[in-house]
Amino acid sequence: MEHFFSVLGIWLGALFTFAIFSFLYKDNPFYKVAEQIFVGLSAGYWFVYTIFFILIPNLFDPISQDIGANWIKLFPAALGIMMLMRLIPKTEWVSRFPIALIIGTTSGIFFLRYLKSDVINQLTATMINPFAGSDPVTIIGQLMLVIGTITGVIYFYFSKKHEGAFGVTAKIGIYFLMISFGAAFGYTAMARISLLIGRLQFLLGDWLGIISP
Amino acid sequence: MKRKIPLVITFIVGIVVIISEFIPHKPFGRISGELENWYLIIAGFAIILGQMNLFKVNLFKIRYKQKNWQFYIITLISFIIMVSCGLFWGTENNPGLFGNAESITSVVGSKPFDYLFDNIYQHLQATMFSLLAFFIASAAYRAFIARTLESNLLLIAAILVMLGNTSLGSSLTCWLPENLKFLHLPNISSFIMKFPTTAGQRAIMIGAGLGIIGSSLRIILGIERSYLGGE
Amino acid sequence: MTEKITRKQIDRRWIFLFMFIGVALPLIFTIGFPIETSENSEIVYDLIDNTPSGSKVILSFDYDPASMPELHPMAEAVMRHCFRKKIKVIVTALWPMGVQMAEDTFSQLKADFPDVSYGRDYVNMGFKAGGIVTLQAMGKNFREVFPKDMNGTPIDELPIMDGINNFNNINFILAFSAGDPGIKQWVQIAHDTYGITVSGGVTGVSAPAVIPYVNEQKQLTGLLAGLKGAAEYERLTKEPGSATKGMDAQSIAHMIIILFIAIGNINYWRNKAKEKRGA
Amino acid sequence: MKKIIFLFFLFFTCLLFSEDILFEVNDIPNDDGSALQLRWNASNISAEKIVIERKDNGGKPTFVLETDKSTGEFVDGTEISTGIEYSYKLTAYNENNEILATANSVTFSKAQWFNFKKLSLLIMSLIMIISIVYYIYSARSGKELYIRKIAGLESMDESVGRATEMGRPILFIPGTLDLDDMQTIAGLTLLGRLAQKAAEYEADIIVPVCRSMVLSTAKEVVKEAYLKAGRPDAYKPDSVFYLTDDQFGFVAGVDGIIIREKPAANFFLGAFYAESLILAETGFSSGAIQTAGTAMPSQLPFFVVACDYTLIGEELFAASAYLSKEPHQLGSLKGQDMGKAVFVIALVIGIILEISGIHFLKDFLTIH
Repeated sequence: MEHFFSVLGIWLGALFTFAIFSFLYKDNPFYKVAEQIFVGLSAGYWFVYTIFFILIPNLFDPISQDIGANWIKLFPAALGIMMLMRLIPKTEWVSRFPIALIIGTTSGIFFLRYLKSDVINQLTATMINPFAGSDPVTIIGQLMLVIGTITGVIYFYFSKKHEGAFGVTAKIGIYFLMISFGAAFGYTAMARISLLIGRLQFLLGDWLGIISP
Repeated sequence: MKRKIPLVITFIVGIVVIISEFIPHKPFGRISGELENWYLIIAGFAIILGQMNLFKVNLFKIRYKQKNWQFYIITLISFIIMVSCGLFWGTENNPGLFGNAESITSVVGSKPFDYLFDNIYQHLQATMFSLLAFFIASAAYRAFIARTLESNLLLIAAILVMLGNTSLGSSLTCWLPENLKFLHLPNISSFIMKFPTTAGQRAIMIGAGLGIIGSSLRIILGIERSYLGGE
Repeated sequence: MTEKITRKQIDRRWIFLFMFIGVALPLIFTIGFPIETSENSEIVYDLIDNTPSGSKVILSFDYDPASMPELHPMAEAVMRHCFRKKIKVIVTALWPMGVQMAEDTFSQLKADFPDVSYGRDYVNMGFKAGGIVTLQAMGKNFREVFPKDMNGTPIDELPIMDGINNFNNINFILAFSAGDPGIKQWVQIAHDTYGITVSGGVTGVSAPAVIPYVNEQKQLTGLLAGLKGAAEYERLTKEPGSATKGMDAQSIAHMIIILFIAIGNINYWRNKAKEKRGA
Repeated sequence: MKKIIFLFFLFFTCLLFSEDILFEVNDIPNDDGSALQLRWNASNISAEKIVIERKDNGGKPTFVLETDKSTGEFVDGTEISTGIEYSYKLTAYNENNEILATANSVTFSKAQWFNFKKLSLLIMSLIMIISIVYYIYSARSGKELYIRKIAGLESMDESVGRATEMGRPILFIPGTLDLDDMQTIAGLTLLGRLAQKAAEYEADIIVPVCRSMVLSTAKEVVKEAYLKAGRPDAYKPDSVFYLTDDQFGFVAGVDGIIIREKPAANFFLGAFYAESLILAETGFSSGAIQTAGTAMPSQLPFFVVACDYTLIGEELFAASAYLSKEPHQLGSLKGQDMGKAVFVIALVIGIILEISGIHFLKDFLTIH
């Protein structure tokens, strides 16, 4: 019986794989069914996931095991319930409190996190001696790195007209952005094709058995 | 009151989070970690709102027989099946309301929730993800046209990196002599990735970082308040 | 950025069809394009090849099915190499699905290595949540973090775990990583704090962010990047597998994309010339 | 004679040190007093095994660590708190498990009120805060501020106009992350402006979301926008709706909407991952004008390639200030630019210093 279900599982997998692929040709009932099942199943999945892997370990377990040490968790629980007061039109505005708290936290955390990791750390990573290097290729590369970073940042300058020397610098910045977009596109192509390879290996191997999986 | 208090909350919380970064002393050192944990819990409660909305919107479509209404029945059924499997028999390591589903597991091979996850959900996910392989090709065909200097740079960088990352590309230029090895396609590709690409990415990161910093401050100071529903 | 293009375009479904066939055929009929190995992959190969037999290593499976196409062939090739060299493999997982990934890899290899016995030459310690904190604890006391393997067998009953109290008796750690927690955390703790050799394999998308760790300080000893890294490894061990086949498909797919870019450009310039003449 | 004394001295120091092992335990500076730093060097006596134990306030000894490294460092962070005396004992063994030597160290742990390692971060934060607050105030006092054109935003009027003309809706997606990401908040801010415009021109707007909290916030934003446009009756509560929390499940649903509703204009403003290209390509095939904006460096290439207009990184955050044209919003942008100028200058100075072999600035700014 277990064998039957594992074979059924593979057939189900193949069926849904084709249903999604069929969207590439055009919208059709198979895709519509797969789409709606996908939406429904995944919404259900995340609901169950939230209960078992977020609310139980982070809230219910700590409170039920030792409320004395974890009384502080009652605050987020109360805020969570305030969130649910949206369901009643009259008390809708109460949900603004938890939202305000979350947005305040996000703003504070992001202010520091991005200043640290995306601004200061990137600045120090660019503070290099571009002429230190054994071969000319590396030196050219490091010069590009330094110039590209500076001109790129200048492109984002909003409160000055991009004209004259400033405009030229910003233009060079755009060129570097374009190269980086192109390269990142090409590089990601490889990873994305691997995904299709994985899918086809499932279809040709696990399902049809033409190739050894 | 309905609008002022939330603004005050945002201001105080934002300032406290920023200040506590610099104070290792208790309780400041742990504030932001604790607040992030709170977020998880609040969001955990809030997920019910989404689910209710999903239910309501779909029921509405079915009731008033809007276009394609039959398909929305499927949405609701699959949602109910997934939730009840999870709640009644639990997941791999968590028992549900009806216990651990030993008898079903012995027949099917895994719990119903996991069976649906492994055999339907995961395949749907992987296939949806793999559509990118097709779209990357169609987007490249449409957009990589040598029109201006900018689009040329985009195009050339993409092609060089793509060529450099395949065996075919490396066999195209493997005849190059040692002193011209930097023109070997895989080397060109890694040069582009290492220097100009890093420069471009860094510029975006620094710019976006500053944008986030500015927006955060605007929100903390209460200048940007549309998230509360406009002015 | 893309201005409205007036030229006539190929129906993109042709592109989709070409991609589908172009990827499927090389998977069925191997072409065998030559694969050139990169230095980073060679370092990983040498690391394992020069490890004396009987040594113990940790392979950490920090990925889930979404990254299977890239990381699975890599894991298989590396584990195969370890078994060939009679190196004992201890599996850990920082991602919950990693346990299953490791089991899957092991079951693929079972037929080729009938002598490898669970508990003596190979063990799967299962998943531990907590990321960096767990790694720190592992470095302090491995047995406390993993008192049992994934089947619930106590660690004292597993011969392979004799003498493993922390990272000290581990020759090296090799992480297959699709994100956080993953290879970065292993570098930060196992290498930077405990001085253990760390190596690994990552997905193509995350490779640019990880490669900087392969440096003079040897924070990472080599790196396998994406499907290409896996194929290179198969080439080095002279045991071509699914990654090698995948690389053929990869090459063809890239060629198809480049071909269509060329067609797009030719069309564009031809139309432009026509317009000029027309005007 | 001098030589003999010197040799004698040398001999004794060798003797002294060969018997000795170095073992010290110190409070870790700049922390909350919950960890201690242990350092030992027993290489002189060729120890094969080191065992360290700890007593809290003279209580029972507890095991801390066992290692075969004769020299090393370790951070003990297990149940350490301030005001307790910790006495550590290190025992070195030889290969036969015989005790070679022992050493003790006693210490207290302290908590600090300022983390000096983050001094540079504090300075940089202050530069940003002061310059932004300063320009907000100077803008309020009526100073005229210039702001360059953001190409990606030109599409907004065009899109709304087109939607009205064709009688088709506008699709807006505020990213696939939750309210704990600034990009989502920036996207929602822009949603407010767009919804108001749509309400004025009597175009429909549909907003599928994949997070419950974004659902609540987006509903408020759209409702308020209709109110501001003076058409609260035209607001349809179901125009903002939830699909699923799952990344690709959401994409599957949105793709279906794009193909069936055929929106005249698509806006993807917020945080996106791999779904960026799937959405943008499906949107293209349905013939919509597409505007995207994200700060995800890895997804920008796809939006740039497949959409008509793209807000790159910082432009997404500047957009709401740009559209509002309110003086204090524009002032904050100006302040942001001043901060940027300071950082670029710091970067140039840093590079010059590095070239001349001075590493002071880089070391100062490096945050661990």
